[in-house]
Amino acid sequence: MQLYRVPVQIIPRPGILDPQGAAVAGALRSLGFDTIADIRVGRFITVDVNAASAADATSAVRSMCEKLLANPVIEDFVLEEPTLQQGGQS
Amino acid sequence: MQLYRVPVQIIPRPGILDPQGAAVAGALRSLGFDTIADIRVGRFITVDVNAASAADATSAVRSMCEKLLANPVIEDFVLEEPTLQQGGQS
Amino acid sequence: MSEVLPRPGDPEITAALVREHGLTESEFERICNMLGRTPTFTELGIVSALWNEHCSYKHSRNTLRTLPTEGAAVIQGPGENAGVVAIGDGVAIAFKIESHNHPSAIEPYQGAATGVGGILRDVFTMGARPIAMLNSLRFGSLDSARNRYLFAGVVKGIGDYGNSVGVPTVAGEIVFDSAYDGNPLVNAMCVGMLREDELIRAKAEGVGNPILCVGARTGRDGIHGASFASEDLSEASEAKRPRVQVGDPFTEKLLLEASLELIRSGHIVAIQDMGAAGLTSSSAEMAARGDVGVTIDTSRVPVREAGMTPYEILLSESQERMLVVALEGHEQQVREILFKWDLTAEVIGKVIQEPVYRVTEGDRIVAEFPGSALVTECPRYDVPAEEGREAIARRSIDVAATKELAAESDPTWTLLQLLAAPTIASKRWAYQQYDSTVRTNTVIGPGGDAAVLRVRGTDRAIALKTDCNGRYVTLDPRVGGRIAVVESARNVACTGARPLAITNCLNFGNPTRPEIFFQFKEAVAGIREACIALDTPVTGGNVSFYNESPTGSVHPTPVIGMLGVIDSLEHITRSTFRNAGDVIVLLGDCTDEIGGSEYLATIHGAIGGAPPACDLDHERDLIATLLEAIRAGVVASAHDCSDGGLAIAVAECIMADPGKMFGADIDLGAWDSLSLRAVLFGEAQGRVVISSGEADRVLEIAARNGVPARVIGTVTELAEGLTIRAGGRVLKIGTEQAAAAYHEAIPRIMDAAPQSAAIEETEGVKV
Amino acid sequence: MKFGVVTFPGSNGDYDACHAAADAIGRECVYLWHKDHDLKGCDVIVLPGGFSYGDYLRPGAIARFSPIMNEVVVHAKRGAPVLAICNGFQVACEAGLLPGALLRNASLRFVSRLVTMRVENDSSMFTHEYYKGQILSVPVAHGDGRYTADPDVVARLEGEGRVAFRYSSTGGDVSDEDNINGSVNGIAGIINAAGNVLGMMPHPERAVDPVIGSTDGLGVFHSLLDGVTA
Ligand SMILES: Nc1ncnc2c1ncn2[C@@H]1O[C@H](COP(=O)(O)OP(=O)(O)O)[C@@H](O)[C@H]1O
Ligand SMILES: [Mg+2]
Repeated sequence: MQLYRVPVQIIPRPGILDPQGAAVAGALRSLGFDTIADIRVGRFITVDVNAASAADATSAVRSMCEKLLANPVIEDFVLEEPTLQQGGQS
Repeated sequence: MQLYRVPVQIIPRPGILDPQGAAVAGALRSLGFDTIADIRVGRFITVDVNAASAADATSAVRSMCEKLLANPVIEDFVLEEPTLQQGGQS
Repeated sequence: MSEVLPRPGDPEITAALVREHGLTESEFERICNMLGRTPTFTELGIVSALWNEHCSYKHSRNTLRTLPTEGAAVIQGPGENAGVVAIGDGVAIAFKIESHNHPSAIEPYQGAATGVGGILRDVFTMGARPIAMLNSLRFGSLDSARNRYLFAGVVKGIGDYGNSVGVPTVAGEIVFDSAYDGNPLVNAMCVGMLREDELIRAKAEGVGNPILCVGARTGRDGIHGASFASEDLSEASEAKRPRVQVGDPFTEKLLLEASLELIRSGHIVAIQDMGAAGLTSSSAEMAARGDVGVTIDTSRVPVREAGMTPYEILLSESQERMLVVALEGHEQQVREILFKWDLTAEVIGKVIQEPVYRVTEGDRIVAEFPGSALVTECPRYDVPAEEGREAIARRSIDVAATKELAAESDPTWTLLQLLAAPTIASKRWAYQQYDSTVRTNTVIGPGGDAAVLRVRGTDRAIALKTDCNGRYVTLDPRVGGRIAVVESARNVACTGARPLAITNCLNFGNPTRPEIFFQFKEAVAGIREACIALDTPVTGGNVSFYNESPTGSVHPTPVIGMLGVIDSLEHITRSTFRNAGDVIVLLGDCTDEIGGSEYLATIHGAIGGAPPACDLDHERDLIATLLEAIRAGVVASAHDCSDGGLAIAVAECIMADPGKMFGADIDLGAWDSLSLRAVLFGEAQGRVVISSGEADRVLEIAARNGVPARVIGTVTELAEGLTIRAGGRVLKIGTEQAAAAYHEAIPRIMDAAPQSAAIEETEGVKV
Repeated sequence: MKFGVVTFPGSNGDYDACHAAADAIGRECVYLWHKDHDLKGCDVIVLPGGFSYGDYLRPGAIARFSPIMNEVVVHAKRGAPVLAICNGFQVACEAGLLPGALLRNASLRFVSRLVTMRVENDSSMFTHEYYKGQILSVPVAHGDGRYTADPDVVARLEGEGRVAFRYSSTGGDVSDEDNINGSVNGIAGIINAAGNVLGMMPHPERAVDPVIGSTDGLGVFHSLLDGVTA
C-alpha cells in the first residue's frame, strides 16, 4: 500500500446559479481587474488515501465523490492525477 | 486578446485546524472508506480572464489571489495551468 | 394586430406534449376554445404553469371560499401576496405562510432556503419590512440517515437564508413521524410590519405605465418548478434535479432594501415577486387584478445564459426577482434606486388599453390571450370526497384497551421516553442555528409557547406561532382542523396575547383521491368553525397538494400561523415557572382520552382512536380567562398543555429554560377516577398550566368565566425535582435528569452518530 | 459624541447598532454608506454585524475594499475608536485593523444563543466600565467566529492584555465546553495595539434593553462615552 494524494475539484454545474462567483467577479472588477469574464467558486478537496496503485486511489476517491463529497444535484466534480506521498503504509 | 481559464486551488495553511476536512473524513470512514489518511477542504475557483498570453493570464490571476482571493493568514493558493477558452475577445 | 405563429424550432403540439405539461384533454380543449386556435408551444407553457394546482388552486378554491376572511382588524384578506391586519396605533402586520415541500425533498438546503426567500418577498412586496420568520417542519423518523440528512439540510437552509437577510427566525414547530418519510413538509412563514398608509398592492394600473423586471438575472432555474410542486414525489422527480433553484440571500437583502425604498418613493404603482411560474404568473396575476392588458417583451429580460427561449424566460423560477409597474416617466428614478443597491431594472413591457395578455420576442408575438381569461378561465374542480376506510378503522380502534408495557408500571420511565421523543424533545439543536435576536425586538424567542416581538414606538407586542397536529387530522380531519387553530390560539394567549388572525398552509395528498379530498374539506371546515368561534379571520395562506411518496400520503397537515396582540409590554408572560413557592393551577379539565396521543405513538407505536374532543366554546372561555388573569397581573407563567399531556407540560415548566430551572410538587388525586395514563399523558384539549402568587384570584376569574380550574401543586426549588402523585402512584424524577432527556435527545441523534452528523453538516453534501 | 454605523451591502446589524447608540445612550447616530468617502464627523465608527457581500469568499473579504473603509482605516490610524462587531470584526481582520482571522465555527454550525463571557481587560476605552472577571450575558449569532492567529500573535495579545473578552461558564471558568466556536484560548474579543479598535463576535448592541433580555452590552457604550471626548 502506498499513500496517494488525490485532489478533487468540485464546481457548480453549468446553468446553476453561482452567487458567490458573481459577487467575487464584481468585487475584482471594482478593484480594477476589468479583464475578468467569469468566475465560478467551488470547493477543493485533497484526499490522502492508502491504495495499491494510483488507479486504485483514483477509483476510491471517485466513489467517495459519488457517495458523499459532491452533491450531484448542483455540482460536478473532476479528479486530478494522484501523487505519491511520503509516509504511506507498506 | 484571448480568453483563458485559470483554475485556482485555495487550501487551509498547514497548522490551521480544518474541522470540515475532519468531519468529511469521519463521515467517509464510517461509510466504509477506511483507507483514508487525511482530508483537507478548501476552495476551488476558476477565473476566466482575457489576456494576451497564458503567462499574462497567470500573472493577472496571481495578483487577484494576493489581493482578494486568498487570505495569507489562513490560506495558501496554487495556480493551475491556464487553458484557452472559446469565445475570447480578439 | 399580427398573428401568433409558432416560433421556429418550437416542438409540435401533440397529445403527448399536452400531457407532459400536466394538462388534461378537457383543459386543452378549454384553451383552444379560449384562443379560437391551437396554442403555440410558448402558450402551452404559460397555461400549464398558470393552471397547475400550485398557481390556480383549481381543486381548492371552492373549499377555501368557505373560510371566514373578514374582521375589524383585517385590512387585506386573501388574494394578495400576503394578508394584512391592523394592530393599533396605525401599525399593521403583513403575514403569510407558504410551502416548499417538494423542492426540499430533492435538495433540502436549497429547497428550504428558497422557500424562505419566496415568502420574504411575498411580505415585503406589500410594503412591509419583514420582522420575523417562523416555520413548520415535518420529517420521517430520525432513525433513517436520509431523514437526518433532510432535517439537517432544511434547518441549515432556513438558517443561512434568514440569518443572512437579517430577519430573526423566532418560532416554529418540528414533528417527526414516519408518515412523512420521503415527503418532508417545509412551510415557512414571514411576518412584516408597516404603517397602514404604506400598504401597496400587486395590481397593475394605468395604461402606458412601464413594467420592469428587477433584481437578479433570469436563468434556466426551476423551469416547471410549479408543475413539479404539483406532482407526487416519485423516482421521476429524481431525474428532474436540474430544476433545483439556488438561493442568493445576499441579493435578496439588497432587493428587500431596494423594494422598500422604491415603494416609499412614490414612483411605482405595483410590485409583485416572481415566485412559482416566475414572470408568467406574476405578470398575468397583476394584469388580472388590475383588469388591464399587458404586453411583455422577453427579449428585454436580462438573462444569465445565452440563447434562452421565450418559453424558458417566461417559466424560469430564478430567485430574487420582482416585477414592478412604475409610473410612466419615472423609469429613471426607479433605476437609480436599484442601482444604489447594485441591482438592475429593465423595462420589459407595459400596461395597455387593449384587453389582452401579450408576449413578444422583439417584434414577433409569441403568445397572446384575450383579457384576463388566463386567470378567470382557469378550471375549478369539485371532486368527490369520501372518508377512507382506513381512517375510519383507525379512529375506531379501542385505544383504551391498549395493554400497558411492563416498563410502564413505573410512570417515570414513560415520562422519560416521552421527554426524549424527538417530536416532544427540545428543538434547540435546530433553532440555535437561527439568528433569533437580530433587529433587537425579540422578547421571547424560540423555545417558548409562542414568540413575542415588541413593537417599537408603542407599548404593544405581537405574538406568533405555527401549529398543527397531523395525527389528529388523520384520525378526524374536522376535529384536527379545529385543534390546529385552537392550539395556536392557546399558545399565543399563554404569552398574554389576544389571538387576532391566521394564515394557513394546507399540506395534503393527491386531491383527486376521494379520501384525500374528504380530509381537505373536513379540515377546512374545522378551521372555519374554530376561526369563527375565536374571531380570528383567515387573511391568506397556501395549499400544497400531492404530498405523497411511494409509501403513501402524508398525514393531512393544515398548518396554522397565528398572530396575536399584546396590548402592554407588562403583560408578556413566559411558559416556564418563575418563582419557587408559586402555586400551580390547571385551567381546564383532565379527561380519559388518549386517542391520537404522542404517548400511543411513542410507547406503543400506534396511531389510533379518536383525537381529543375540541369544545370551541370552552376554548374561547379559556382564552378569555387566561387573558383576564394575565392582565390582572396574577399569572407568573402560563404553558399550553399539548403533545405528551399534563405530565410533559409540567416537566417543561420546570426545565425548558436551562438558565432557570425549578422543581414541582404536583397532586393529581382529583382525577383518580380516570385512567392514570390519560391523566398523565392524555392530550385533552383546552388546558393551560399556570403558576401564580395569587392562585385564589386565578380561581375566581376562572369561575366567573365558567372555566374549570384547580390547584394542582406548587413550584419548588430545583433540588427538589419533580414529584407527581396520581392514581395512587408517585412519579419522581430529578429536574436535571428530566432536562437531560429533553435537551439532549436530538443532539444525541444528530451529533453522536458521527457518520450521519458529519455527512449532514458538510455543506451541500448528499448521503 | 457622534456615532457612525457603516452600512455595507448585506449588513444587517447596522440598525441595532444605531438603536443602541441613539436609544440606549442617547447619542446622535448616522448611517455611513459603503460607497461614500465621508465619515460625516463621527467620533465613533461602528462596523456592524451581518453578512456583507453575502459573506461570499470569506466573511469580510469583499467589504474591506469598500470605499468607506479607506476613511475608516485613516480614522483608526488617528487613534479614534472603531467598534467592530461580529461581521464587523471579520471585516476589521481582513482590513488589517486587527490581527488574525475568523474561521468557520468548529461545530460547522451557525450558533445563535445567549452566551456568557468573562471580561479580561477593564481598562480600554471600550471596557473600563466593566471590572476584570465580570461575567456578561450577551447574544451571539454567527457561523464564522473561530478566532485564529499565529501562536506568536496570540501570545502577544495575551501578554499585552489585549484579549478583551473570553467565552466562559456562568461561574467564570474557561473550558472547551463553553468555547462556542472553537476560538483559540476561547477568545471572544480583542483590541488592537493602540487600544482604539475593538473586535468582538458577541453582540453588545443586542444587550442594551431589559425588555429583550440583557443589558450587559451597555458597558461597551458607556465606556466609550466616558472615555472619549467629542
Ligand atoms: N389555505 C388558504 N387559506 C386562505 N387563503 C389562501 C389559502 N391558500 C391560498 N390562499 C390565498 O390564495 C391566494 C393565491 O395564492 P398565491 O398568491 O397564488 O400563492 P403563491 O403564494 O404561491 O403566489 C393568496 O392570496 C392566498 O393567500
Ligand atoms: Mg404570491
